[in-house]
Amino acid sequence: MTNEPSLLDDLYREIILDHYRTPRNHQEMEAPTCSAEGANPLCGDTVTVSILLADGRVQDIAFGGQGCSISQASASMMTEYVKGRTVQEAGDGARAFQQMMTTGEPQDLEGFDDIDALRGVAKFAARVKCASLAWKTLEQALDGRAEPVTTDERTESND
Amino acid sequence: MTNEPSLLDDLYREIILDHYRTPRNHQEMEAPTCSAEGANPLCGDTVTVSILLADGRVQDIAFGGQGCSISQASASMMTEYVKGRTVQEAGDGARAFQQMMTTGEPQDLEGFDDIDALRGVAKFAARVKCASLAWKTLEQALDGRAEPVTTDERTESND
Amino acid sequence: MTQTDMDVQQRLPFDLDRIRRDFPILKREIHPGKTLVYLDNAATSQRPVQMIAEMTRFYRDHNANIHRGVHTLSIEATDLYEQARQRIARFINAPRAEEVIFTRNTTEGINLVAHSWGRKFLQEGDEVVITEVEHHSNIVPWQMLRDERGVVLKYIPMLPDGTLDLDYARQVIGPRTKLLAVTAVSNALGTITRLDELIPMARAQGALVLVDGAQSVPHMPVDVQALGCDFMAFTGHKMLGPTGIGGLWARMELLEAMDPFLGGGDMILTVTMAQSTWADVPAKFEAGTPNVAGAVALGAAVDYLEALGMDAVRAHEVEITDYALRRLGDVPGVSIFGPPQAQDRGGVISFELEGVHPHDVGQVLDTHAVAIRTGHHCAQPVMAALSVPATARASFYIYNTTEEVDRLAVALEEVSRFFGVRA
Amino acid sequence: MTQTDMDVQQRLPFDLDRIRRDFPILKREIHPGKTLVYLDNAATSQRPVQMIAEMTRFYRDHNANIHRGVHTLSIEATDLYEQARQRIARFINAPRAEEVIFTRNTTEGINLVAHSWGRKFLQEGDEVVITEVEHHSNIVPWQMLRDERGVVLKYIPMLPDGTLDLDYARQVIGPRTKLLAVTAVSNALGTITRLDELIPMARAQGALVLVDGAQSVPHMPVDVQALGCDFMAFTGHKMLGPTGIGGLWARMELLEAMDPFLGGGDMILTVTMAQSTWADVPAKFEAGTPNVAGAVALGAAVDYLEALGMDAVRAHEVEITDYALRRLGDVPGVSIFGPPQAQDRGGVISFELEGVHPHDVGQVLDTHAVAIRTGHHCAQPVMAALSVPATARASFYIYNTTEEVDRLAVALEEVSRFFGVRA
Ligand SMILES: Cc1ncc(COP(=O)(O)O)c(C=O)c1O
Ligand SMILES: Cc1ncc(COP(=O)(O)O)c(C=O)c1O
Repeated sequence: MTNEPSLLDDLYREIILDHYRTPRNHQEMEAPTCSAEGANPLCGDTVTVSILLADGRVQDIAFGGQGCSISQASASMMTEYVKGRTVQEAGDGARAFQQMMTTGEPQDLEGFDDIDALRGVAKFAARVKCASLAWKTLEQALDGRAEPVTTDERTESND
Repeated sequence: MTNEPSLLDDLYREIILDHYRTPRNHQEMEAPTCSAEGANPLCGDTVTVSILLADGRVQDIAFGGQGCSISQASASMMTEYVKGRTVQEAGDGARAFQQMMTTGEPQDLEGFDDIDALRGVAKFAARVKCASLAWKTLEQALDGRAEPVTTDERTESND
Repeated sequence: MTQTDMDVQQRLPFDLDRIRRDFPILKREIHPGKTLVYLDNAATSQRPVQMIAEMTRFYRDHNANIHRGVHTLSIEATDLYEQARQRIARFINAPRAEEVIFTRNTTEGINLVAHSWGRKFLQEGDEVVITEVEHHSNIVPWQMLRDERGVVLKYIPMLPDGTLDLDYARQVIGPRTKLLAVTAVSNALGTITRLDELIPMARAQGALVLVDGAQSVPHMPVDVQALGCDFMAFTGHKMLGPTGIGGLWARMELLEAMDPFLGGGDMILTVTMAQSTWADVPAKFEAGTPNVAGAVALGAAVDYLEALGMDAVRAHEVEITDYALRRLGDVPGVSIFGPPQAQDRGGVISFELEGVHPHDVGQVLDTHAVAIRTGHHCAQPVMAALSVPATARASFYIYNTTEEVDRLAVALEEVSRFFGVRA
Repeated sequence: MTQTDMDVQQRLPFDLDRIRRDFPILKREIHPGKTLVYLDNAATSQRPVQMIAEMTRFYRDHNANIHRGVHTLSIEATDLYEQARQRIARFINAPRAEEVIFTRNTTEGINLVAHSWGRKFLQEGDEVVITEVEHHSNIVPWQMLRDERGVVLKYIPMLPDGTLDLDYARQVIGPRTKLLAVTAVSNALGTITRLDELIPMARAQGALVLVDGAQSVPHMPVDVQALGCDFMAFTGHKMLGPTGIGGLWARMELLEAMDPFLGGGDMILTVTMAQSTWADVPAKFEAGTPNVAGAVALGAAVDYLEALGMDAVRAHEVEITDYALRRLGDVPGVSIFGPPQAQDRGGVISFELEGVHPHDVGQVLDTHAVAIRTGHHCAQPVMAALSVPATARASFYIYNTTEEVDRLAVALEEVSRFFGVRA
């Protein structure tokens, strides 16, 4: 419940700060197959996800937006994970990520090693929705739905 | 503020209980010159006052209604006081009574000796409006106004 | 203690001495040598030290505003607030914690429904059915809605024994009925209403049901799912909790469909100068800084009641009410209103004493340190139906003893003597 | 203590050590060896033991429901509740105690005006003017009224320095303006609005004025008569009081003319199944059992503030804000929003730290036990006007010291280091 100083390293693992400072796939995409915008108005976090699909695979992915280190690092890591995978695998990843945020348990999924660094966020109720935003926006983009995603669900977070 | 048992005798002076058990002028009047109805819906007290005026004097007065001992005794004593007096004197009595309820001070008024027994009511915020109802209704009857009186003023009572 | 008293005491389902120690006010000498006998529980209960301690602990250790805070105190305060919501939801067996909206009291909960559901979903000519035994809180909001929206307001009358006229109910609840709003227990008479009959009648007509749980949630096991109602309002101060906090439970689909109630901080998702959008339930209905400490302390009150067990709480009240019905029935000049059997009542006894106005009864009892309520009990229509200006009302809770009932009875005899009603 | 610090400490108008002893939470070690630095006072203040004690005393010694009770506890509770109303009325120099309505919080007070005054007296096309620096509580209720009633909602924009555009105000406040609703102090930026200019503008057009006093009543002398406003809403939890209690002051003629707000017990004079009539002000607006203990405890909070003296409270905040503006201004990467001079602000400083999102600033400060708020502060339009997603905000109160400001400043330097923003 409380933020012990020692926990801080759990939250801000070096690899997270690295993704925050040097985000991967943080660019615009000319002609995406599908895309979605996510926002967390209470925090001011925004994420856009653009995807180029071909043969049921994510050929390319890009993200934009602004927000805290957790939301931006999570988006960056998400793009690395998703790139080259099938739509099915991307969806599995999004579900596994949610699972990790809810339970704090490691997820046994190929390619999730770096992402495991975000597991410490589960201990920070106020930050879970920062980390989740990119993944929810990913799901929305893949669903081809157009409405903006929000992560304002009180049940999941106290932020 | 509190109801000390010793205060009880201040409230229920023998003369008050006597007026309650044997109310004076508690009857109907055939053809009053003026009359008024008073109610205190929060307590369920009601008082009607009927007056026969001639030559600027209260020739006859009657009251009806139901309520607690304080409201009924006060009505009974009020009729005894008012009977035979001028309209001016009746109004002076009503004002003196209000004054007595607000300050708890004796009132130097001819014919107020018995009524002084109600002075103890001033210590019982919750009962002041019971005692005042008859007098307010009297004033209303004399004003010749038709609207019913109420004593629901939070400022004057906490009942 | 009299012999009868001891017999009953032994059958009482829990340790009264231990419970009474948790309520220091019960030791107060209201007048020299005269210890408080608190029999005004239908108005508000007393508070156990555990609840007060929880509130103090919140203010001394965890105090912060909730939601959106990233600092430790704010996270703790938010957790405590949401945990209280969960405990209260479990207490009434709500399917989801988010279905419990924190309100100030029962009254605000009912007004919230009238405002956010009624003004959105009721058309001119739609019918709302209430009953003649309702507290003003479950009458006035519907009259206001009627006057504003042309809704038709009907009611189920009361029979002379204080129960509702169920035959009449079957006629008045019809295809145009959109809502039945009914109390679980009458605060003025103690009558337990027949929700088992009334709720199915309303549902058969496709109407929703709001239950005023102000007098049931504190006193007996309440299960909103078993009842089959749609809304349930209740109040913390009658169930060992602090003042200024209560709850409204409603089914999630309804809460989602309803308009917001008050506008402001915490109930929004986005605000621009042009337009706003709403947060999810329950936040949508909790504008502004809520009574955080009050909610947390209500959680502690619920824990206290759960530790006793609501079946035991109810059993205690039936025992003591049964005792009181017999004991007061023996006092010369006392007549008791409402159902004759303790089983058919909450722990409430409304009565009159021949020849003495209720106000005077209450006043003289107070000199014996016996606290009862006198007046219309915010149920003027009940008074009108009984043709009395007011009643005297004694009402019980977990800490009351048969000894206290005896003190009430003895004091009533003295009241009669004082007013010279009996030789 | 640094030298600067000691200089300032000596000029502070009251005995901080003594005051801090009244707030035990300030001794809490949030993390081992790290004592709380509470700088989230604009969200809610901490509570002195005196307030908590008053509330405990109420529950342990005088607890009862108010009004209509003839027994000792009820009379005592009623007296304490009404005395609190008088103390609060005196605190804001209200002409009459009955003009103070007890509400849950500022938000409810503003909604009450929108509902009971707005829906009765505003016609389609009438104009309500607000400002771009309002808290959501003073925006959303008016948007809801606009959407329901076709009232026109206009606003006075904010200039880049966080003050209001008074030239624009002179244009937007016109003959169709029926109400100006404006905050006394912006909670997001600290700006003290120019009520001395704005209120006369509105009055000259015959408009009424509602002042959101949530951030002024706790922090500076407030006199509703001197201001010349018509409504003033404020909240107890920001002024040492408990959660769940606040006040709305309004002029008596307005309160008398307004419709009731919530319907139920205590706000009626008579109820029949057919029709009800309303009680006098303030009861008309206080339906149901109020937060009695909360009101009484708010009275104690007001006593505490009055004993310090509101001039001294304000002087302390100016000192500490002045110190903080300079101290934070020296921290590399910090930029401060809002007016540059402490005199033009409440004790609120909103800022950003270059290269670090406010959420991360708040999170890392928390590991230093420094509690600040991050986010939009329920003022999304202010964020939009500043083109920032959120800000970090430190806000002060009577117990804060310059030493605590130093701890904030040092911690901010560590935040920059942690995120590698500066070498
Ligand atoms: C300026 C202002 N107005 C209104 C409010 C709302 O106060 P409450 O949440 O107590 O209703 C606040 C508190 O955040 C505020 O700062
Ligand atoms: C049956 C019933 N309904 C509603 C209420 C109103 O409760 P509150 O005053 O807490 O809103 C009461 C309390 O007197 C009650 O007994």
